Amino acid sequence: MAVAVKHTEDLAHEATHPVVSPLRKPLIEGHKTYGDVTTDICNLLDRRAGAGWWIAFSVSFVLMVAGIIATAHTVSTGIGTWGLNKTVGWAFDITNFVFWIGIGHAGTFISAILFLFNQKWRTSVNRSAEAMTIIAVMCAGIFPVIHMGRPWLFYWILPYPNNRGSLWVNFRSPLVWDFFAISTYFTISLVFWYLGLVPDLATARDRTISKLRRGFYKVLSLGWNGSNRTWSRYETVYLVLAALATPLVLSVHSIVSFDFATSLIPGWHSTIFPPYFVAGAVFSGFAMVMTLMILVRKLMRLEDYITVQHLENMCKVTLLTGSIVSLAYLTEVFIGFYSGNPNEMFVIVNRVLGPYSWAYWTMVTCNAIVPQLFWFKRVRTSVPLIFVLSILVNVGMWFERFVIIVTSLHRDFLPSSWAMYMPTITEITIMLGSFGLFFTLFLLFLRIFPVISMNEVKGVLHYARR
Amino acid sequence: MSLRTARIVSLVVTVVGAIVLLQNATFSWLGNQQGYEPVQPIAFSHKIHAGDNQISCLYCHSAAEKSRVAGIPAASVCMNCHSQIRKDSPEVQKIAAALSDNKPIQWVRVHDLPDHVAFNHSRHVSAGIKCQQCHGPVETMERVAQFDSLFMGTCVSCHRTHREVTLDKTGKPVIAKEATPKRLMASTDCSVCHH
Amino acid sequence: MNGEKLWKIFQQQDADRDSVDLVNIEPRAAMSRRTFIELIGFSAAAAALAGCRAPEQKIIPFITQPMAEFTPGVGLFYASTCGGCSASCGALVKVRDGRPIKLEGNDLHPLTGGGLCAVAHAMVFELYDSDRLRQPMRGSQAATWDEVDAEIKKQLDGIKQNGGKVRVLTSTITSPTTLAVIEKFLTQFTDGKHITYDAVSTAAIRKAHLKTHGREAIPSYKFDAAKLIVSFGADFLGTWIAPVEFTRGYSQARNLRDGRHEMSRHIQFESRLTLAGSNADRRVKVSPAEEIESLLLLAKLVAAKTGQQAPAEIASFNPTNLNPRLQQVVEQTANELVKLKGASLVVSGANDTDAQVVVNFINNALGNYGATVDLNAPSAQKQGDDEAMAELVREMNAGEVKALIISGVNPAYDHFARNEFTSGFAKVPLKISLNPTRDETSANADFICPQSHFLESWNDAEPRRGTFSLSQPTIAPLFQTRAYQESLLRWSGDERNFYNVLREHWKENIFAKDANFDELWDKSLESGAYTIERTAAAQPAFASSDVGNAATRLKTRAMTLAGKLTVALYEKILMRDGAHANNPWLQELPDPITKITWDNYASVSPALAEKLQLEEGSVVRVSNGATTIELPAHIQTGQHDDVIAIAVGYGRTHAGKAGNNIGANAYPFVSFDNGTFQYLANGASIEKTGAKIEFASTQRHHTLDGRPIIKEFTLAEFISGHAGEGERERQSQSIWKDHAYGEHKWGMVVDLNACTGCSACILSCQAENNVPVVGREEVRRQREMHWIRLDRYFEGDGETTKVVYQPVMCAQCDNASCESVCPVLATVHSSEGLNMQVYNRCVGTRYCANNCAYKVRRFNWFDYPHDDEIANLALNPDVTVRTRGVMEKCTFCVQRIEEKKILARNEGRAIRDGEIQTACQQSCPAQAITFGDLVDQESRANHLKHDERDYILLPELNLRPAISYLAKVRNTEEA
Amino acid sequence: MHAVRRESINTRYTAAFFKREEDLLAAAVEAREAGFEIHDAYTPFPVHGLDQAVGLRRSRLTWIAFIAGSIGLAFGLGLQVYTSVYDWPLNVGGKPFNSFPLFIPVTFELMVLFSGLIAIGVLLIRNRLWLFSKRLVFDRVTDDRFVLVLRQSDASFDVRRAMKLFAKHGAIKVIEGDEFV
Repeated sequence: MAVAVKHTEDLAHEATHPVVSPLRKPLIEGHKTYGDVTTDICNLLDRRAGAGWWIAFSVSFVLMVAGIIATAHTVSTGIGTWGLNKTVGWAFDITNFVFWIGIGHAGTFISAILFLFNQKWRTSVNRSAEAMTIIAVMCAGIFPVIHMGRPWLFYWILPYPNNRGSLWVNFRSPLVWDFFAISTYFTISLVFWYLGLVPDLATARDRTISKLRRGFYKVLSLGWNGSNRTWSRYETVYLVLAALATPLVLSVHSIVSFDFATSLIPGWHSTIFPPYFVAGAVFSGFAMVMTLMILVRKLMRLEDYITVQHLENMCKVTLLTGSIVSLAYLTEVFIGFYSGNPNEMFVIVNRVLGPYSWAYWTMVTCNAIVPQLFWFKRVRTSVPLIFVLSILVNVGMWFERFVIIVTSLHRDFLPSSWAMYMPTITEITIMLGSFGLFFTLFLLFLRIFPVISMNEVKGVLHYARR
Repeated sequence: MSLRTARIVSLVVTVVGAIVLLQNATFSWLGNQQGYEPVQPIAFSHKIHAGDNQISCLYCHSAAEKSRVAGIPAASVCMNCHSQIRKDSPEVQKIAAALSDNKPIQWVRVHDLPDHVAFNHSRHVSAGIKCQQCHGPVETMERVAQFDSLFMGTCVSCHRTHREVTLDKTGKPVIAKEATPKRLMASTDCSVCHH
Repeated sequence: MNGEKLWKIFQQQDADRDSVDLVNIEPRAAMSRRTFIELIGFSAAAAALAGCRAPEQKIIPFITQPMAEFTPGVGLFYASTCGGCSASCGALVKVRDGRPIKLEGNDLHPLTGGGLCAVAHAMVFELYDSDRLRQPMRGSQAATWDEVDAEIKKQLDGIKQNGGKVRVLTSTITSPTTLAVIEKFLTQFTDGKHITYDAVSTAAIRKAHLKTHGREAIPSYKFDAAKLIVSFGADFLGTWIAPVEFTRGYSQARNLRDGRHEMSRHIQFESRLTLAGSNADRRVKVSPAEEIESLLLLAKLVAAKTGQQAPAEIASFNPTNLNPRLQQVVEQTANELVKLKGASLVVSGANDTDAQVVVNFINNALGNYGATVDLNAPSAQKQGDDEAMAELVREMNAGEVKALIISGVNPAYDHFARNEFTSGFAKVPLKISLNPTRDETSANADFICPQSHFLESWNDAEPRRGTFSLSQPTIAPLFQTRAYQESLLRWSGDERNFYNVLREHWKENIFAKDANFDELWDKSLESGAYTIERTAAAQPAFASSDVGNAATRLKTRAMTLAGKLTVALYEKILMRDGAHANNPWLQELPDPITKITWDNYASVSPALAEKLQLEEGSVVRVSNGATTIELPAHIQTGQHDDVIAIAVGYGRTHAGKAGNNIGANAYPFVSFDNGTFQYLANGASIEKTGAKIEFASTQRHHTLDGRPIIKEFTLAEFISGHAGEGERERQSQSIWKDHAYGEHKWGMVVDLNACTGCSACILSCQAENNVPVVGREEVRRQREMHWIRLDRYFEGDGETTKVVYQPVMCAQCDNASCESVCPVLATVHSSEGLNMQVYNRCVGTRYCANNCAYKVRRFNWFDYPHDDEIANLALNPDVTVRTRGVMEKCTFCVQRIEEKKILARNEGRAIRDGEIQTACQQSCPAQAITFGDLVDQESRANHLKHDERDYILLPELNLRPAISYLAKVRNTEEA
Repeated sequence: MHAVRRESINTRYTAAFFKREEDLLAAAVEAREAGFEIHDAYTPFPVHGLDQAVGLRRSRLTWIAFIAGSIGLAFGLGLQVYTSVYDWPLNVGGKPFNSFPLFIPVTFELMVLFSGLIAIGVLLIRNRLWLFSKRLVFDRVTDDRFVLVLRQSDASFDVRRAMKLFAKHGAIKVIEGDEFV
């Protein structure tokens, strides 16, 4: 077949790889060769950033700085700068925490679970999805620390020998579980991501023209030389990590859900929380991945690599998880009444009709109704639509956490201490700041690291071609 | 094994060892006043009074039996003896002066527990704990220095062992082998000291 | 700190270098073992630390050993008398290291027993109020005592020569010695007079008894002896005459503990919801007009049924404003009263002589005099003479008064015609104020001779004839102040100090001549009280001559009131007449009925609110023509539509930094009519201004919504044993072995039937546990810090509003949900069943508070100010002052538990039951709270835990709280 | 490269460059059959079947990960039981000192952490991958070239045969040298 070819010496190569599969479309479009892949991805690193990137970056950077200032204010003045009160002890802080942890899950899901299920399409998105995970977990990790009354003593939740004879920590507390779960999750995701990065860093090292970058990549690529011995051990470990990350990602959000499920507050004390939260996490995570990927393929002109087919697949996952979440909502309501427990019933009624019903209905609309549009292929394949819907889903998922936390707390057992919660500017700024941090770091990632896992893409380059 | 491996192993061993050995030091140096030995306005020697002259601690620190604090004797208490003995000593003169022009002596506090710790002297004294267990061999000190770190660990370890405590000749506390009767059982409830 | 002498040795060794300091921060033991790894690890940090070493602390011992019983660090209790109001309750003052830190009830006091009210607890804070004057003032210049004494004496001598009126204006004084001193002072002058003025007066009772019994006195009311109490708007549990004493008697007569199965019955006719009314078995909502007519109708019916011949005006009375239902209610009440002749009690809160005359008539007809009403032991707790006050204002304006000495009164603020007063005051050539602060009146005085706080001075009191109590100084005056009696003595040329005068007065007039004075004196000082046994005398005869006219006037009064909007002024339980407005503890104490702090407001009924489209907090303009004030509206269920209730005591302008400009001053609504101050202003109008504020209220939801939080029975149900029915879930299943408790297991029982909602426990707790005041804004944000919450729920429709109170503090659950979620073990369970909160370990995740079913945990949102050095003297040294970012909560007063445990152990004995009393329990006037050791089978608490009314809150959660409640019982059926 | 260090200095290597992984695979298979000693192969991405082709044993890292995980599990459980049952037992919310079910989450997390980190650590150590490693990298081998390296184990090594074999499988370039450092 006649194609525009770059290296003449690749002609033969092309000829021997005609498109033969009648069923499957190639994952990567544009008849790329190995060399093209390298060139496309590595050039992104050397090319100067476009206007789009700079705008996005400065906006997020400003937000981040604002967040830092608001946080400093909180730490120096006291949690009183937030809108919390004697009845509602958690609100924006833990909402943001759970939200960001949830976002993180998609990355691990794509890199680990889809890997185990041998989903080849993951290769174009897993690198940035994992980066997103790590950054999201960073954002999440901030909140449990700064929500403390005395954040400078946060290290007290570590079990270390001390001169208090030794006074340890309460391993029965879900907050301690959180600490272990999240630090483990962060560490494993980080090394997993980095491990996947090493061969590509080597490629970048051998390609880049800037001295500075070469030095940087040289150090980080750990002297990778593509030896087959290394490759074979590398793949083993990669598999092991994937196998570890899979239960890990499930455990992390289950444990986060234990913060609520193990308590006695009606609306929190619920056994469906772990699966409910995990589904929700993957749901919101994929929505965020789609948002980012659409941005990335525009910003970085990677339409050939991150194809509409990729997006469509993710839409399907979103649709599935979204439906699971909706089922959870229904179950919650059903159990609320089926339990016969007056307090449970009250919480449900209060959520649906109470002073915070606006939040509840935002949540239902964005999480239960909106994703149902993904049943239609036209929606699944229209990039602008996906972009809007994916953002809506994240709005909804943020409100889900808000509803769970605030509506359960503000009216619990004794009517005498019922109260209302309204956020202060400080809290809102801190939340925006966490988004600022997230995008700042992600945009930096786009500039510094190969956005797409070249070695993996090369591995599937001939998919549906041979 | 190769030299490199040896290095790695040794380093690990050193670090772990250091942490284990110096656990106390590693986690306790902040705000530790152990060994604090301030100069006092009057060069009062516990060695002379409690050591050489065998004056009981409780003669001057009489509150220790009845109160949470041990109390610092009023200048008048000093004069009970010093109105006769060594009237001419310059240090005693200072006390006399304090009495005459009614200016209290401002001692520098040596043992100072944080405000969130409620230590009760009377309970420990009447339980038969020797002053020296926490304050060290004061009767040998020319100028009083903080003997123990007085960290929570110190209290807890003793409260845990529920044992009679005696002092050897060097004034070091010795915990008896066998448990003592109930009257000496100590509680490790937080609220015993923190309220 | 100045390191020089401290680190000399090392400086000699080598000049500078932070490592020098490092050496000393390191523990000795570690130094020897220090390895090079550690060194590089720490020297950097140590350098940073060199700055923040613990600062040098000084210890300053006494010069000479003080009196024998004094031991540093040990609390001592001195019997004394509360000076918070004129009720003069017996009190114990806890003194720690020479400073009074708390008032407690004196259980040896014959009238108040161990009880104290909220105001009394706040008095300690007042002692350390830095807004008190620090020395005498000449106008607005500081002066010395000698100067002011000299000048004042000079001017007084002038008056002595030239003659002229000298007036001493004081609030009610129950101290016989002081009265003698004032007497002595006034005898120097040709025309000297002592005028007693109460901002909130009950003069009508005295005048009425002068008319009906020929004695101008307030009788003593025996609420403990009464089987049936009928009150016409008298808030005898909250503010009326002697609330603590009455509450004690009331709750004794209604005590159902220990197998008692009978309780007194209480019927309240009232137009606004009072504390007494909220506790009534039957509460009849009436308009002011209806109140008067019901009283008259009651008089008529009682007279008829008792065969007592009544004046025609009463016998022929036919109500015009009473609907049939109300008439029937009055009828039933009359029947009940007659059934309980001689064991019933009728009181009225109206300061209207006519009403009181009719009340006397009824009580007389029922033969209650001598039984529940006693004129032979009259109360001296309210002596205000409204007429005399009016006369004084006239005299002053006429320029007749040459010298005016005021003490404990503030007419420039609380007199209804304050402009008249101030204009007259300005005309007085010699104006001396003995008030402790530069308040509204003192501000215009020529001399302010600040009196010492009652905790700084000697005094005595005779709240009821024959019952004496002493108060003794518990600290030397903090400032250059002087007991006002002493000032008067000086100006009478008497150089004795008041202490000697006091002793002599007691020697001469109080103790029996032959008695051994010193022995008696010491005994009285120790117990705080001394009573003279009286031989029972007949009550003075009743003269019905005035009843007729009174009835006639009442009828017309009812006519004028009928159907009109009326402003009903009242005292709040916490703010009372406003004298203590500068006390933040009182300002932040939620009103038991409305739960609003830091404000007064115009209470309106829901119907009226609807008519005017008012919401909670929308600002209204209330006016009766003469007076107009703007206040936020509070919608109060159970209040009559014809009434706008406004609390006096707010709107101070010279109270101090805490009390200025809070709320609006409602005193101008008072009027002087028929010889007494009238606290009902009729013909009022109310309109919406459009503005709206948010109240700083501590409870935002007021109904139970059918939740089984409060258990309530009728007396009949209780007697027939229904109370015992239902759950005993506390022995519920557990999937694991419970922890065994050792020597002790502390527990508490709260009797909801005894609790009247007086809120004394809240302030007692606040004083004991250094609970911070957070201010109006923070309370608005629902961040009040009180460790005890007094939950108040309304039941029933607007017609028959029922109110229940429930004190909620940490229940010290065995299966505490807060403990298992704390990551750092800052809250764990003690071997004695306490749920311990370790402030210094807390990192402030607030998870425990979220997971607390009772929501009793309080978080330190900020560093609450402790920068007022004087105010800090009120802090209890046995309780840690919490820092920002940590959680706190009720500890069952663990510091008291430890204190007594140590005492018992040192004495080698077991702790006696009742030896440990929590702060809230100690001074509860109703003795609703019982604390004790549940391991001890004989303990009172254990005993009550097996009471049939005993139940726990939220049993379904299996938290196993150590606090349980005794169900409320209402004596609903007619006796 | 330690392989190099262990060999005597005069060992020589022959490296053939291919453009397509199939060629590399075929060449590798045939080279082994022909009795050549395959030193190693270098590829831009893991080529399936190459392990068998060059005759590589299956990695034992899975076992290491398993053992590491077990250690983590033991450590986690041990830490919690020791601190909350033996060292300082505290009554927390009336729960037993040994609240085993509540210890599971932390135990699990530590298991995963140990397993993962140790597995990676071993991988890096075994492959001598470290920050400042200076190792030769064949031209374009991280891009789109596939390299097969034979070791000239003894004198019997026949360069001409090797070249022929490479050419047959479309090698585009062959280089030769001593330890390529």
